[in-house]
Amino acid sequence: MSKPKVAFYWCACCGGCDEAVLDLAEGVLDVVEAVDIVFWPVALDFKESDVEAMEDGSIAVTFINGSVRDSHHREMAHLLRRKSQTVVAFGSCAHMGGVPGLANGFSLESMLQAVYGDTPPQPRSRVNGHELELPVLDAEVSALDRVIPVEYYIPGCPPMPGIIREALGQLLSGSPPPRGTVLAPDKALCEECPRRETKPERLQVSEFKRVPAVAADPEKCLLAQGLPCLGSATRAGCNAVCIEGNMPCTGCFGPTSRVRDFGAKALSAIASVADSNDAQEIGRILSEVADPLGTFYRYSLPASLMARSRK
Amino acid sequence: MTSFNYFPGCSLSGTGRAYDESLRALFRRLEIGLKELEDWNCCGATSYMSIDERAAFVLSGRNLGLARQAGEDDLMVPCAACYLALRKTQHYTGQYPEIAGQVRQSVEAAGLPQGNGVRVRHPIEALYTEIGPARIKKAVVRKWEGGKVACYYGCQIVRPFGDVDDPHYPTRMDELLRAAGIPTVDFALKTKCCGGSLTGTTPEVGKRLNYIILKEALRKSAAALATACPLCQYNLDAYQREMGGPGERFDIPILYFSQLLGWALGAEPKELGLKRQIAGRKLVRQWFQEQEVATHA
Amino acid sequence: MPEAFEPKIVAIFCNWCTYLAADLAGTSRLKYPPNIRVVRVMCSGRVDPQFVMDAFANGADGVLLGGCHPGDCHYQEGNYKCLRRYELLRRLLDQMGIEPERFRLEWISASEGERLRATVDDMVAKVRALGPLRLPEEVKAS
Amino acid sequence: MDYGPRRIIALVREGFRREALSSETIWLCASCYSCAVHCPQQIQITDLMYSLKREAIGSGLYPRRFPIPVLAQEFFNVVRRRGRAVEFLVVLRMALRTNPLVLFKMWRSGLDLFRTGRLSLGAGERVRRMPELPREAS
Amino acid sequence: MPEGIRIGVYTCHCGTNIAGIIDVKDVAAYAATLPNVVVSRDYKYMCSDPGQDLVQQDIREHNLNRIVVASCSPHLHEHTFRTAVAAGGLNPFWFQMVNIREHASWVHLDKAAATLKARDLLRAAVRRVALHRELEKGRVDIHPDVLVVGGGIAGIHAALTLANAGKHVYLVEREPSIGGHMAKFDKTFPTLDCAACILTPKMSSVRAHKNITLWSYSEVTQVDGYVGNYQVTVRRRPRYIDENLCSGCLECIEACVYKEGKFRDEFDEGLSKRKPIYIPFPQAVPQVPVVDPETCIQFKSGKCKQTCVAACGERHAVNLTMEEKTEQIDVGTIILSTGFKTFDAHRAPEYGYGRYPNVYTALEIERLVNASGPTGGEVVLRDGRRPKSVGIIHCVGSRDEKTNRWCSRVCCMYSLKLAHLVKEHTDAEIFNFYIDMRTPGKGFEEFYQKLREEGVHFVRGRVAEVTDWAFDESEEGSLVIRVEDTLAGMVRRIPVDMVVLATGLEPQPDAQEVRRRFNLTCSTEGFFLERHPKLAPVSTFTDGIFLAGACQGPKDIPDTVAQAGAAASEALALIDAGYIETEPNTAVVDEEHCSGCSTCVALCPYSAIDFNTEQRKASINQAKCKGCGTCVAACPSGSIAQNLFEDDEIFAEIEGILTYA
Repeated sequence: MSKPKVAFYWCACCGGCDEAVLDLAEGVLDVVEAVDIVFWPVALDFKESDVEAMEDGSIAVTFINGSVRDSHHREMAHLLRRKSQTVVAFGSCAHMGGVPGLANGFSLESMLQAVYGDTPPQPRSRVNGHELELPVLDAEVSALDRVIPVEYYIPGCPPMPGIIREALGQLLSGSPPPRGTVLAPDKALCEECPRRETKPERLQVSEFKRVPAVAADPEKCLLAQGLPCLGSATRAGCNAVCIEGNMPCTGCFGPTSRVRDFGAKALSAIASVADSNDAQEIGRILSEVADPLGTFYRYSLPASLMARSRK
Repeated sequence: MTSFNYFPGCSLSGTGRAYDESLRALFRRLEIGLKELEDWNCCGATSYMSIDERAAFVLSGRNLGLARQAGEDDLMVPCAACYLALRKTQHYTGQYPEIAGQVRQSVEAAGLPQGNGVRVRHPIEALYTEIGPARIKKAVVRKWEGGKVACYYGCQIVRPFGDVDDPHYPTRMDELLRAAGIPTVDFALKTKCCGGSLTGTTPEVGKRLNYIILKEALRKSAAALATACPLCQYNLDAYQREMGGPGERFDIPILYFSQLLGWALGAEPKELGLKRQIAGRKLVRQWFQEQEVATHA
Repeated sequence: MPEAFEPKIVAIFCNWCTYLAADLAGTSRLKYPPNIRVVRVMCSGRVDPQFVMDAFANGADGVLLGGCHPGDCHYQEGNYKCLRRYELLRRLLDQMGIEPERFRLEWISASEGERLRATVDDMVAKVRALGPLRLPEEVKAS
Repeated sequence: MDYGPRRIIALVREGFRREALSSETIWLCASCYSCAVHCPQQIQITDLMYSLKREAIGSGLYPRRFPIPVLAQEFFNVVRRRGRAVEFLVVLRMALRTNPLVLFKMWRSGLDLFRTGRLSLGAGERVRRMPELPREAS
Repeated sequence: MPEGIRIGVYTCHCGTNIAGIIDVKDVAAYAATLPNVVVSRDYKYMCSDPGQDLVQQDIREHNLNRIVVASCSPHLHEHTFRTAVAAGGLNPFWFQMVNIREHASWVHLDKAAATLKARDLLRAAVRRVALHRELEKGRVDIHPDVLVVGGGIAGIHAALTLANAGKHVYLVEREPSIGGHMAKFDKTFPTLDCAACILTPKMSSVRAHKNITLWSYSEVTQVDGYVGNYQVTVRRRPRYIDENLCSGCLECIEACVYKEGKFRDEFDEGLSKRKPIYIPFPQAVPQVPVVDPETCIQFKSGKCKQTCVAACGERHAVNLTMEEKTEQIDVGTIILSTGFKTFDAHRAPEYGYGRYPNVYTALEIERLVNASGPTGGEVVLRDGRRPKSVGIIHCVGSRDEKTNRWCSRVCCMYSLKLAHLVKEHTDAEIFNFYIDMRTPGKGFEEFYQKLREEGVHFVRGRVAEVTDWAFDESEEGSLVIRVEDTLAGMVRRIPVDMVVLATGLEPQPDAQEVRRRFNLTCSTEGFFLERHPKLAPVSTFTDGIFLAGACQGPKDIPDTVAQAGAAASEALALIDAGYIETEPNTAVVDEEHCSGCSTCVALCPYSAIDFNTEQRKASINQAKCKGCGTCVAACPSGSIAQNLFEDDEIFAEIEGILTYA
């Protein structure tokens, strides 16, 4: 019998997610062994036309990484949706909008202005005799499931090899998990944090610090040290790699299934531990939590309840 | 506080001249400057309110604007009617946006800043809070040998819009004078109305009111009255001769508190406009004649 | 924007102070604009920032949180916890381009029906002046 | 006083406009504000009297030869023209409009004032930038 | 959204209270169109029996499993309808109430807008109720002991009622003796029976009662716990005389080095002097003197002969080194009867109190007419003269926007009483000056009638001022009362020898701290707020704490005693039931998903959250949890839920409000 067909695609992304697949190292071979990769722009030489030529629904699973930023991303998303039985949002950008999603904190105009000044890119132009057409930028960045229906999510920026292997296993197994599942443990990171034992039972912070400003104690709970670590609000599954690197969790795995808006919930958690009942003092303590939007919605603004700022 | 904006008002260049002169002298002694507002206008007194409310507020609006323009946060206003008019304007502009609008308009039209924030102050309140009886006591250089004084606050400075003192039973003028070594008598009518302009319009009513005040002061064995309002002083002073029943003749000095304080603090009698007294001239001459000014180390 | 824009304001009131103040305003027959809809929670400490986001995302033009005065919380300190979250949340909302007038936390005790009326009057007026909070249609939470 | 202030307020409440406006009481109010600081309901009685005075003049219901409203009007006129009040002028004009004889009654105090230099005849007593003041009665 | 939801919606007219502004027909019709709604009706009075039957019928006939009632505030009738729903065979919490009266019809004038608002609120409730789960009320046992705070007539009566019912009562009084204001009175209106004769027996039975622990000269400093289980801390100030050893012979007072009283006697309102060691009044309970360290030589200089100690001799009851004690007690219910304070007459300067020696407050006169008072019942001026004329000014510090807006309710009557007593003692001519004469009580109006027959003058008018300004000889040396006689229509000057100010009643100066200590609310004027002015007049918003007497608002003695009885029986009802049902709105940890981040632990004001350091899981002690939901809002992984206030329920409500349907 023929091996299940699998496709990989990237929208607005940094390439890290494709790297992550390669990070499977020799594991990749198992994948190649198990499946038949029919489309993977970063690695194999197929063209869009090849995909269009395929029969609808002929691809078993398509992994799309990156957020949806322009008209071409949309076209490809719809195209691949048509051709695939299962679509998996791969990595934080596809899952929640990701870092590119921070663009939703600004208006498109202001960003084009900032980047191109008075010479914004022309959708159509002629370059030595050739008619060039550029994709049109969307008004804002979208998570994949706001554009096409998505069966599963593999979180992470980028997803860890372990997570990917686990996910592939589940998907190709006879009994796939229910639609809409995020393929990672449904608990918060503290669960698997190497420093969990050092976390005080009564957690209250009277001084928040910024990461570059301090040399964090490599043994103790980072939040207890006043670094706004979002591990308590973030889905587990990454084996706390950032914590291992003595860096606070920034939430790339997104919320658990019981939380609707990652940023709002993480904000609530951090604000709640500010150790004061005095308005001024509270203000002072929390003033050290810089750029709330960037801090709490680093990966999830487009997937948040409000999805974008009004600016 | 080294200098105030100063709004004398119309009366102080007429019947109330002595008030103006003695205040300036007093504040010179205290080394506090009084900067008279340039081109100030009438406060509208009570009459304007009776004719045209808007115009009345606008008049005060301009004076407040002038004060704001002249710098300084505080505006010294000795005349009771002016003090009340300005305070009242601030009060109502604060409460009623409509009035505020009218005032703002005309003040803008005049190219002046808005004066809502200006702190309108009466000399008694200012002396009491900025200098205080204790410092007055220290500054005394003349010993008072005249008689006891009944402090007559009059009505408008202690009433709803001001913050001079308690509206029913003020004591600050008494405290200031006593600190200056001038004995005062407790006097239940200290805030009873002198009738204001009634002396001119309906003399029988006006004089009656003043008569009652004088009589009670005498009953409390006061030898003189101290006032803080040009109109009170004028009524009690100029009409004194015409008051009282048959065989009843008064001749009591009606002084401004500023004349008494100024004198005790060493101002020259001639600076204090004492020659402008109508009633009790003999006593005034006797009390205020030249006296060695103690120089304190 | 329609000729007469009527803002919709979601109010989340604590059961013991501000909700009762609203009851008192009622029993005292005080009048205030009908633009406000009250959601009752036991304590302002129950207010999850997600609720605020949800309200704005679903078309609220303003969100008013009401709790007991500092020191008066029926649950001792819940209102302080609310204050902590409010402090950070208002900064976040500011970054999201939501004017401060649209998101308020007020301490209103059970006896302050009049204060409640005044607060609603004031907030409705200010939000009406700001106009509708139009979040881009396509991203309105579905 | 034909009616006490409380009765004036009653008249207004009950809508007896004419009685209220033509009464002398409202004019006898010298605005000492004593009532205002006593009233347990904090009613600004003085300002109420002011509004009645304006109403009375506006509707011509005020007692004609009663000097007080006349004084008010003359004061108003003088200030409107000069920007400042000149006591002497105001009193003079009032007297002429009501009962010139009172001027004779006044000669004595007039003389006193003159002797003590308290009688200003208004030389130079005027505002320079008149346009900044309210012109017409509104 | 759970399956098989069948909702019944009921919109109440509340007569015209709601229907007058809100188009209830429209609202009901609209509700019928909402998802899962099977029945939607409007009815005149949903809270009435037929209204409740309607719900129960529908539950049976249309087998409904969720109920929404749109009527008044849940604070008024949520309980009523839950009970009805339960009687209909459903879980009482499959119910949601919509407040369209207090929050809509009563506060809005625009009918269309109010109706639209009602629609929105109803839609929200329908969405919400669909998610309601089956819940059970909790139970808390009630500790049978009771704490009564304040030993005035209210506290005394409440304490005795409870004690006679066999409950143990702790009666805590701040002053050295119980008795409160009533102990200062001579007679009581309108019956004129002597206050002492009716009060002192009650006081001594308090002392004698085996079920009452009386702690005078003591204050409650801390209250922890909740209904049924309050832990109370009481601070007992040292009175320097051991209550257990003292025989009440009072010889120590005799023996004091001060032969005469020298210091302001608080009980006599400063009209007499007491020694540093004293007993407030002869019938004081406990019958034990107290030493005032402020004035006692031993405390000031340490150089006193301590004759008091000597006088006590072998008993050694006098102990000048006694220290402050704190007691810890457990009680199930608390009655607050902390009373009132009288208005400070200095705040009405126009009446010259403190300036004119012959201006008195009513309470001072109470002492003067009192046979056991400073003058032995002689009503005399400070200079010893007997007044020939007395003016009594009503409403001093009452019905006045500048001081207190409320009517103090007792002043008219006690002024009449004092008028009678002073006349009786002095035969002086008496003038009462009143704004309105308020005599709404049994025998009150008759008493007023009697006084008029006795020839007391009643002048209707609020006094402008009291002055010593004498207009002529006739007024020399007397106080002149200036007032507009509004009935005769003239301004009067009435010279009198003595002026009595009928000062009003105010909340205790420390009412705010007490309120916080007991977790209560105050009404605008600062008196403690009852749970409902009509239906729960002695209850508070804190279960198990009740109010008695003037701490809840000005009251006369009969009303105070009645309220004290009511408070006592409310407490008894709880105690005899043995337990109280509690709202099931507690928070619960989904332990499987708890990541042990411990964010919640420190947030709980009741330390109801246990943290298992081995499994690193939080769990919530259901008995301790009060259901505020603070931990729920904080839980970063959404692993804590609050019953009745689950995230999804609140989201549903918010979205329901905002969805334009």
